[in-house]
Amino acid sequence: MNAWVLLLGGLTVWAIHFFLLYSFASLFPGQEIARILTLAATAPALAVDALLLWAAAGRAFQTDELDRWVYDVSATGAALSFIAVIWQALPALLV
Amino acid sequence: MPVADASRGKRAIERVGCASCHTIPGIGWPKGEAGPPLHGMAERALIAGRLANRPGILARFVRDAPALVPGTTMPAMPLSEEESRDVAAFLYESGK
Amino acid sequence: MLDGWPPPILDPAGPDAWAIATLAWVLLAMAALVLGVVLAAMWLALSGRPELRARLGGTKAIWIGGVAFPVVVLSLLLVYGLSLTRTQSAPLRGDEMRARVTGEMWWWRVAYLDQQRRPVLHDANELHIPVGRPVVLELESGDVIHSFWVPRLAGKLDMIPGRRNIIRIQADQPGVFGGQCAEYCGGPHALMGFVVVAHPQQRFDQLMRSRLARAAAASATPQAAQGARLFQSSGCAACHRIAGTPANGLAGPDLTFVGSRRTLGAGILPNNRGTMMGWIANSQAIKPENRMPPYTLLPGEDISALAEYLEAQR
Amino acid sequence: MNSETGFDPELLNRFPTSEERPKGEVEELNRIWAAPSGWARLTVVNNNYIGIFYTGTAFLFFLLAGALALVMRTQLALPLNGILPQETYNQFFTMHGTMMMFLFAVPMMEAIGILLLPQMLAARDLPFPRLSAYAFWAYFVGGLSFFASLFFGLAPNGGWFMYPPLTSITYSPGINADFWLLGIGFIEISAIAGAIEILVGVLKTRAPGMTLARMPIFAWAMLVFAGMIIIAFPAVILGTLLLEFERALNWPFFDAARGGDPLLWQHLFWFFGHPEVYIIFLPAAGLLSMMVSTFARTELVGYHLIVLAILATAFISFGVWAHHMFTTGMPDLSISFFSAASMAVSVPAGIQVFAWIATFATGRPRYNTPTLFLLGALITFVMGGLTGVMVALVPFDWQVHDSHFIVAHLHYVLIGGAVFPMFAAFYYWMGMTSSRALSERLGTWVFWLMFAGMHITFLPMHLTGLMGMPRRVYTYLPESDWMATNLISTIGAFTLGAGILLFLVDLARNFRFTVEDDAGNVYGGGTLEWLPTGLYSTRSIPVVRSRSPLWDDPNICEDVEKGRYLLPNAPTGHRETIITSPLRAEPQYLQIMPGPSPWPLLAALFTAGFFVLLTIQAYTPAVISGVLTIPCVLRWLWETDRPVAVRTADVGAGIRLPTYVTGPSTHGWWATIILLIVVFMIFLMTVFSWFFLYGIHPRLWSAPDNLLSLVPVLGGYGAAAGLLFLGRHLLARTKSTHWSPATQILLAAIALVAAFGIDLWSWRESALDPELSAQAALTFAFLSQQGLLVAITAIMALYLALRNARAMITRPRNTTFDVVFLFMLYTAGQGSVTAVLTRLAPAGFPA
Repeated sequence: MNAWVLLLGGLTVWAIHFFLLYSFASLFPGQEIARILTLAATAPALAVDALLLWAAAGRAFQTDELDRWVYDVSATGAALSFIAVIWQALPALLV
Repeated sequence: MPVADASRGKRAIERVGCASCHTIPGIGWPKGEAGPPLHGMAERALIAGRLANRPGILARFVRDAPALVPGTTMPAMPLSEEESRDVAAFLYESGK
Repeated sequence: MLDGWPPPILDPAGPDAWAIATLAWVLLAMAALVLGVVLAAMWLALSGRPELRARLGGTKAIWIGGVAFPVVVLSLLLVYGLSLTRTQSAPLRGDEMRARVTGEMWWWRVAYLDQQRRPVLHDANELHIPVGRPVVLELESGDVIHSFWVPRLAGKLDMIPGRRNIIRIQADQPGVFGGQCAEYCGGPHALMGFVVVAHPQQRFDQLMRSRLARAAAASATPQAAQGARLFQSSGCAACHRIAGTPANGLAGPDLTFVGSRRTLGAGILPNNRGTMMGWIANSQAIKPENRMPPYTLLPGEDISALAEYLEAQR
Repeated sequence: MNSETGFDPELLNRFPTSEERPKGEVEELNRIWAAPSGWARLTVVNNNYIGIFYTGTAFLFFLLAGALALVMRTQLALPLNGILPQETYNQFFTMHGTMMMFLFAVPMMEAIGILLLPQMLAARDLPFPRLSAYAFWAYFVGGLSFFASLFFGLAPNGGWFMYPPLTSITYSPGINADFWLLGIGFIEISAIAGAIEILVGVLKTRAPGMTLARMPIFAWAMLVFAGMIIIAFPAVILGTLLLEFERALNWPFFDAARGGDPLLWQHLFWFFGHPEVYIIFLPAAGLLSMMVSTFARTELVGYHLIVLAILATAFISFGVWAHHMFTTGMPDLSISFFSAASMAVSVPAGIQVFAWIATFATGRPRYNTPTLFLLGALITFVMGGLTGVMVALVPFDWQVHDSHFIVAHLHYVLIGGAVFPMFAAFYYWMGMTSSRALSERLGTWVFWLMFAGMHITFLPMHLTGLMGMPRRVYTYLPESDWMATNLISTIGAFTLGAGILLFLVDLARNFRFTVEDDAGNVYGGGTLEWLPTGLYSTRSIPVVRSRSPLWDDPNICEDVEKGRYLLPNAPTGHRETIITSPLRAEPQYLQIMPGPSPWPLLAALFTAGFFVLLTIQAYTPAVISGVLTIPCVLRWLWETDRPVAVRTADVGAGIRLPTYVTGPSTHGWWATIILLIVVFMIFLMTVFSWFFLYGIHPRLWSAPDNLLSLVPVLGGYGAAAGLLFLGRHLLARTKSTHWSPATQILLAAIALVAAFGIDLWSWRESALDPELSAQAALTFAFLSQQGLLVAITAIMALYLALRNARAMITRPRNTTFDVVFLFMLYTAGQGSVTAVLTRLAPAGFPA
């Protein structure tokens, strides 16, 4: 996979998820549908993060210094994104 | 009788808002322009142009001006006797 | 003890402010705890015993201290904060007292609303509310953005042109609660104060009844007839309204109850004969840039008569 | 090892070489890189000069804005104090915030980047030295005239975030607000110019072997910093543009009565404004990481975590803008998303803090002035971050928003997160630009005064806020109980001021500017900026094999100085540096760099003149000044993009690199793409504004009546695109005729002008009046952007034709041609989207 995609993948998932959520809440202010869409968008975002994490963890045995490093960053990014996406979805359950 | 206290006088002036009409040294805001500024109170010979400038008279004047100078535009102010002495003390001190 | 302790935000007088004060204490405790942890870690890293330093010196320490620890603390706080957000914006019950407060440069227009949300009483810079009952305020703006904030009763909410924001306040004890515009609105923004007065329900009802009666009746202050004439002839009436008189201006604060207000100039001066006269004569010297022109040419007797007349409007 | 470009990495193992270099190479380098002297010194473009000018100017603005703060603190020391009248105070706090953010913090970080980056990356200079010079001079002249508005009572007074409608012509009729809008306008231009420079510099001019995993953290921070500027600044550029349109032309973007909305400004402003805080913090954190490693005398622990933290901060910071708007009455669900994101953004900060702690725990820390400052920064920043977490919780923010609690919070973050790191950096890197290091003894005093002053000022201010004191008030009443804490804060502010004064004394005693015989590596850093340097930077460009080459290879300084690495000479006889690939830094080609020139300086003067004259409403001189900018820019560009006689050059050890390359690997191509991203972001923000305002007042929108004009408009833009491709094709094909490719470009430009002309005409004929509705106003805002793009493409086409006529367009491909091609193609695309969106979007929604 392209190094930039790996480096920025997890965070990009977070960004897309966030802007989707913001659009839902803006398009349907105060309506139940915004909550449902929020949760609907969260599931695939978490799935992609998990996928990235799995892909990155599976290739931790790279011999090339840069490649190994890119996978390290990628895995950390996906993990962080995973937590942030969950936080992002909490308002749909709690507010 | 307790001694007049200039710092209590300052608080009284701020509380009743004397400065909304007078520019008073030591009071930063407001600087009212409806009445005369109160600089140099200690050196003045007269209060309101006709009363002798003495602490007791100034104290009575700030409390109830119309009683001393009928027809003055300065109204009676909601000050206690003690406060009016404090106010006079502050005016003498700050206006040196 | 320091003057002003406890600070208003930590000295709540209503349920919403209470909830936030509790949150504030929790947050302060959290901040102290985390700061303590970081300082301890720093101290250990710089001059701790070698085996402790060795433990702190790897990526594992970063994962524990920099990721796991904040994630746990922040998750707890987030759940708390979000739940509180929901309770604070619980739907209205419908039987709340209603009023509309409109931010103006640099004062507050107040209208008491009936159950159909029609204005029934007009006032300015002061709001009377009953104790123990939620009050719903419709916040609007007449010009620029202002923000309504009475710290002991609730958080703040902006007043934005073209929008109507709804805030709920409630006082659980009688008292006078100060507030101030919290969004910079130019010129004398610093001098745009507000007062909420909470009365026991019975006294509040009494007050409203007498005010409604007063608003319906013609002005009855013969001793100040000179002032009443001046109020018309000097141009005051072009901007100010006094119910029951021909004065019907809407640009400035409604003066029907000005004599009973606690403050003048939007919460900045005590209301007495002297400050009233000073304000009329030259409010620009007191609150620069405010919209009321100075009346320096008016003779002292006239100002005195006007002040007497306005004092009687209660 | 994998290769990115096909370059065989094994070749780099030939370095360091062992044979003696021929004599006279250093003299030759000195001659080529010499800076002009006397008055001509003003035309200098070398980064070591521009960097220090830039840093000095930014520091000057820090001092000026700080002086304003001291006067304000004096006013607030006592209730009802009369030091500053209300109006002056309002101007002071507006200027303090604006200058600290726009004239100090961002330019300072850019300045430090321009000063340090080429040395850290072992490049001879940044890829566009003349652009750096232009960015600096525009900032210098513009910033000073902006500050001067204070002396005429014309300084803006609407607060640094300038919320309309307070700043609309109705409530701010003077030109004070225009000073802000136009003043900020060219500072934005300057910031973007700098960001392009830094982005391309970090990605393309690293020393061979310096892969992404070996880059100094500061370079990472600056890369992300520049990327964030590219994404964030367009929002405020559009905001200022719309507000100026509203003020000057009465187009109602923010006027609720005519379909606008004051909150649109807040969204645009804070979409820039919050990332701005991290734009300031990240470079400072990068500096801290570099210094922490040096002072612990060990490699940074968790390098990859720090890099990820920097990237994560950049991403998440774009999801927190509305936490400045918790009290505007936005829907609860929306603000809660921002609350959650505000929580998330503190995790990367935690990672960095603990990475520094772990590094200290691993190494053998030393104590000296920079260490003191960085420990002080750490403590202060953590405290600011904690109050940041507090205000990220919506209900708590409802109480403390816009109170002095926020003033305290933001100063903790900015002083801890930027000012203390900056002072640490001053002490640490002073040896690079001064022949004497700063005094350790004075430095300790400077630190303790500043640290104590900072906390005495701002710690009690939290309490002042909890007591209910709003921010931006010029005075307060005695019965408010705010006196005690305010008095303490004022005492603290003067203590902080005393610390900075003492620093100035230290500077006066010890700072002696030099580019050659500097004090050097006083604190023993391990990165490349501590290689021995001359006017030309390093004698030869080393091959990088680790993150701290100076620690890992004790001979590297000598080898570099003896010319045993790449480019020990100037094979083409021009200024040059090695362009490398973005991931693995494999050498790609030799960039020929432009030297000193008066044209960037003149262009900057005319640009600044344009904005300043516009502000004081001297329209004719403003237009003249603006038009004069164009030939200056073209003249400065004229000398660039010229192939040299030598087609390939030996850069050492028999490795030959081309001296002229075209296409997507070139620095020019990258810069164009980045510029187009900026333009696109401005466009995207306009699209956001379009849907935002439509969502607020759908009833006020109407379907336009000029649908049919879509056909010729799209036709024109389509034709332009076709002609562009034809031109490129012809350039590669035809051998002799000078005119045919350039003719296609000129025709394409004509097609663009025609398409835009028809679009504009159809709107002017339509019933929409931009003074009456926000829909029409936004339509014309779209058209204004398109008009500007089309005008630029017309100038570009003429410039290309001129170069073609002089036979300066190389075949089969040419960089200038590529740049014009990309820009025009983009213009045709944006024009088409504009035409469709403005006509169809409102009709597509139910009214």
